[in-house]
Amino acid sequence: MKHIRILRRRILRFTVSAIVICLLLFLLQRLLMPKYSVGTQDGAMIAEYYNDAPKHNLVIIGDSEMYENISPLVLWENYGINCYIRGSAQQLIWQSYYLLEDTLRYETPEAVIINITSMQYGEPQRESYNRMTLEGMRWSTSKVKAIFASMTEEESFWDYVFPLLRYHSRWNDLTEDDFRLMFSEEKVSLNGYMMQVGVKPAENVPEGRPLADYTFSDVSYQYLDKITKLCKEHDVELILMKSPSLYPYWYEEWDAQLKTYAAEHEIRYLNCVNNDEIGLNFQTDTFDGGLHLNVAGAEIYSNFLGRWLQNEIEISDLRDDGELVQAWNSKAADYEEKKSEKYRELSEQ
Amino acid sequence: MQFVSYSFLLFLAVVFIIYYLVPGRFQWMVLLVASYVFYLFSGPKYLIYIMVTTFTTWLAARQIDKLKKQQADYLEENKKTLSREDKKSYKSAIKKKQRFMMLAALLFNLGILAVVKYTNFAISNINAVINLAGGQPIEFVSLILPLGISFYTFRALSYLIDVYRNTISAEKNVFKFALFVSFFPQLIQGPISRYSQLESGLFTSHHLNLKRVSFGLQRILWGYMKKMVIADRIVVGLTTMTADTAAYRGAYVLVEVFFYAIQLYADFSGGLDMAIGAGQIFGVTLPENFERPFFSKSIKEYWNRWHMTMGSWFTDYIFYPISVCKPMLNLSKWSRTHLGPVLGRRLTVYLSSFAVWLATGIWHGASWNFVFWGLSNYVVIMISQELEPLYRRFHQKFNVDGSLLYKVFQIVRTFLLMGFLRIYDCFDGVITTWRMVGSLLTTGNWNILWDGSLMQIGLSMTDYIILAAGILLMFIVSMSQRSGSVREKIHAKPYTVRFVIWTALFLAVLLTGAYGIGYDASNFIYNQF
Amino acid sequence: MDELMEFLEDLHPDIDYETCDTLIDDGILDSFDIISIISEVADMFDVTISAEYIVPENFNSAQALYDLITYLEDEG
Amino acid sequence: MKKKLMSLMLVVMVCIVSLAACGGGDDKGNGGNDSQGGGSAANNSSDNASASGYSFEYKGTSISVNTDIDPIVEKIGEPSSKFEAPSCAGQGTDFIYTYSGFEIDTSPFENITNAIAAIIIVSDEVETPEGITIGSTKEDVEAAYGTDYTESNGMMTYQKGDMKLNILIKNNAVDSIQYVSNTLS
Repeated sequence: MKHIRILRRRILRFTVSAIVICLLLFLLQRLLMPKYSVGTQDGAMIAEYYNDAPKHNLVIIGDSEMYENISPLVLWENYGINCYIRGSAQQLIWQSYYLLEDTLRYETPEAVIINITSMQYGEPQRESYNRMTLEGMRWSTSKVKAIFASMTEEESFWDYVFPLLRYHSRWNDLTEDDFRLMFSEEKVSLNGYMMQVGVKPAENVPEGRPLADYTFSDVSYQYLDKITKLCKEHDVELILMKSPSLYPYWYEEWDAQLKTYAAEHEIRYLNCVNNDEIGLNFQTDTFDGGLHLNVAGAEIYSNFLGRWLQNEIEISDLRDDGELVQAWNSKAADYEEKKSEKYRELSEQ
Repeated sequence: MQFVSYSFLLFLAVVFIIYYLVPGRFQWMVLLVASYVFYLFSGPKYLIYIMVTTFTTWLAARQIDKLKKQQADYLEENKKTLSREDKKSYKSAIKKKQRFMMLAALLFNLGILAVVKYTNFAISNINAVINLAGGQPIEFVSLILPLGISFYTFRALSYLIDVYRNTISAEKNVFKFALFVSFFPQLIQGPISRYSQLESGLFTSHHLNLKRVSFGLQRILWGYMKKMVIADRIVVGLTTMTADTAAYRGAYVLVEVFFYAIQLYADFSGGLDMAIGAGQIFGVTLPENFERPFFSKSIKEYWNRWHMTMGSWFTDYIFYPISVCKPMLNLSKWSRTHLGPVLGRRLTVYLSSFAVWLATGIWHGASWNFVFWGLSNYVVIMISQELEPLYRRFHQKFNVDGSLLYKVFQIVRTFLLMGFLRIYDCFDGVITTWRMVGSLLTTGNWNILWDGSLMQIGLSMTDYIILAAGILLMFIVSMSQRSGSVREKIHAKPYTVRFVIWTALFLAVLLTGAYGIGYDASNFIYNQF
Repeated sequence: MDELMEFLEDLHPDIDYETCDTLIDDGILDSFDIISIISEVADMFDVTISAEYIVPENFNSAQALYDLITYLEDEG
Repeated sequence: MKKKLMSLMLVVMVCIVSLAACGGGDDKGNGGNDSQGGGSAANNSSDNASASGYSFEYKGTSISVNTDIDPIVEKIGEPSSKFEAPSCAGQGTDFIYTYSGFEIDTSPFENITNAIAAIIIVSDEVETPEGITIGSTKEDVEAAYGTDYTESNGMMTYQKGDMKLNILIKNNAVDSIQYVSNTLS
């Protein structure tokens, strides 16, 4: 009898200890993980996707050429397209693929736009970018596969499973925000769009230097094939797109490869580089000298894109869905508020 | 596989579970397989070396043992008929055969070690001579240096010699012997255990003993703390300084002495803590390798407390055999009659010690730096040996013996002396080292110690605070250790107190450890020996 | 035995060799002392103590050392 | 018997050692003169400086990849234009400095804010210290830099130190000359 009591006591003690340690570790992890919404916002959007109702008829996947250049509000207000941008800094083509896989677990949109700027990268670029893309994803086989495909040599899978191991030394840089946002981050984007309002005219944009080999790497093609196949399987209209930007240089040789690829696979490829139809003015419509668009440029480009989608793939107009209308009304208000706030900040500088 | 890696922790967990699930008589096999898997992770190419060393020493020891048995049988059978002389000559014939077996295996394995470790050192020296003569230099050869080769070779050889000396009997099962040579906690950086120390631990069955296992884990955690919090942090500053000998001279050299002493101790003894802790988890008691070496009052004492398993190896297998071999004894006799009792008594000791320190130097690395370092130790020890009577007289006259202040003085003196000797490791050559130590006197930049220059070497204020806290903790633990096991003392405390102590240490390592991206997961210093 | 004792006393005058049986374990004799003893013994008794006999048990007390010497005299 | 055993052992040893010799090469730092074995993690600085790559020269100033551009600008003057390309998400900024005849690309690298990642010669206003410029023939290039290069799609690549010299040949004439860092691009 006494024996059992001691045993029970020990088990209880052990359980309580284990719980206390796990709790401590959990709290520390929440505290030490970087808070993207107040820091590098480019890492916040991937996670925000899961908070938006999965009723999008267009999902855009890609890097900053997507999430800084396209305004979903314009697509909604003028064309009735309910769109979400799953964007992250320097997103690689295999990350785009796994994000597509991930998205299809929640919804099946009419069309998917993939930014193919990343076709030029055949290997992981930088750990910090991997973090921004992968950390926001919910756990699934897609995330696991994305991690293994993306890791640089110095990285470890366990650092993704337990981010505490990665950020253990951040206690030195903690701010008030880290405590405030421990359990819930602030919303930073509008359906994945990150608004920029500054203006920096494009000047002296350099030409690309000649390369030895313009062929995209096998890995890039492999994942492009996978994207194409997945879209066919789910009966999703796939559009490969190159955003209108002046730099980094988009080589004709690259363009030609994608034209060939699109023709062979009967998918659409929309190259917006130097497309006069759009009506962009790189003296006023860019905030960083021709790399990305500011909000004025994004709205112009989004109008072009909306028209194109209507004409080319006859994307449906969802403005008769009451719930969506309501949701977008409040988003529109946020958008305008943010816009005026940002312009005010800009004029104050 | 590094001890500081996720894969090692995972590996340890898996081996642990299997080890305590299988029946006792299979446990050693689990360890053998685990050890080879562990070594395989370090590089498949290495395996052949350790297998060859294992097999050759095992075989030679078996032969020696058989001869031993043959002799015993023969003497027993012919007990009545043999004269004393007959017995003697029979014995010496057997001994001769045994010696041949022993020497063959010994030279063979030392030969492998010498070739893989010292070929390029030899070539570079030959080239230096060739250069003088204006000839064509020899190209360096590209050899692989199997991980931990010095450690496992020494372990295997101690077994061989012990069998030859008849202090242990040979292991019949080659696989069991293979486990002794390759037991993974001690595979890459020691301790250099003896067969007699490990035999019972390795080959008997062990039940899961919670106290022992948690003590083992605690020891590992303590090792991680030394290695990750202290050594891997301080090494950043050390590397910055030693990489640029032009910019960091003078007073910086003194800082380097301190940094390197701390880093070396924390790194090496931390690694040994992990090894011994891992052994303990499996019920295998590995010999201790350190006994608070920085509390030593003389260099000689220091060497009895630092890297103890290596020291005792050199004493048992080099110092004694050389000292008591026939020619040495003859020399000793001759010198005592011809050179007088003072020098006479010392000559043999000096010669054998010279051999030991030369070997110690070379063992540490294939470069002149290490040779000089080893011999510097030799010189210092011999000088202090000679000064001993002087000291004694001084002590008696001023009655300082036993006073705390004097003890502290001795400890600081030993620490500084050892620190300066060790600094050979940090620079690219013997001359550079001397120049750097010399700059301490000529540069006169003492203001760098307080004007904030030390914040520019890759360590921030936070780093210094953590280092200070870590070193203080190490010091407190060492002090407490003098009166018995610290883990036992903590174990005697109530559960909540224990829980708080160990959780705090765990979190401290987790949060302040220098690991992961941004820190170079640096190797243990002693890996490549 | 007396000769041996005399030599040992000479080595460490402050030790009582009659009673002490922890000469090695307590670190009273170090490796240098042991070498001195062995070379002295070689002279006195014409006995070579080879390396295999240098274990703590044989050097922990004067008696043990003497026993070792007698054993080796018999064997050798 | 003894001799046989000895020679057998010798043979085995030679085999093992030769095995070691083949195995070498790809084991970083394990071969040879590993004074590092000794010790110190502190001792790994020496071999970096080994082979330095090709340098470009302008107004008597030598310009090499992997070095800081600021002191060079002080010597050769401000560029005719400077293009700023911030990396995504505040991960540092790349710059392109344009001078007449050539341009210099920079990236942040360790503690250098603007380390030279590439030097690109675009016109025959300038030539390399070895005398090659836009319009030189492939033979000129081989005469100046030797034949130890790899070629792919008309791009001749000379590897040297931590950089490569890329020379693009079109219609048997040099079309572009690029000094490119291996670590920084």
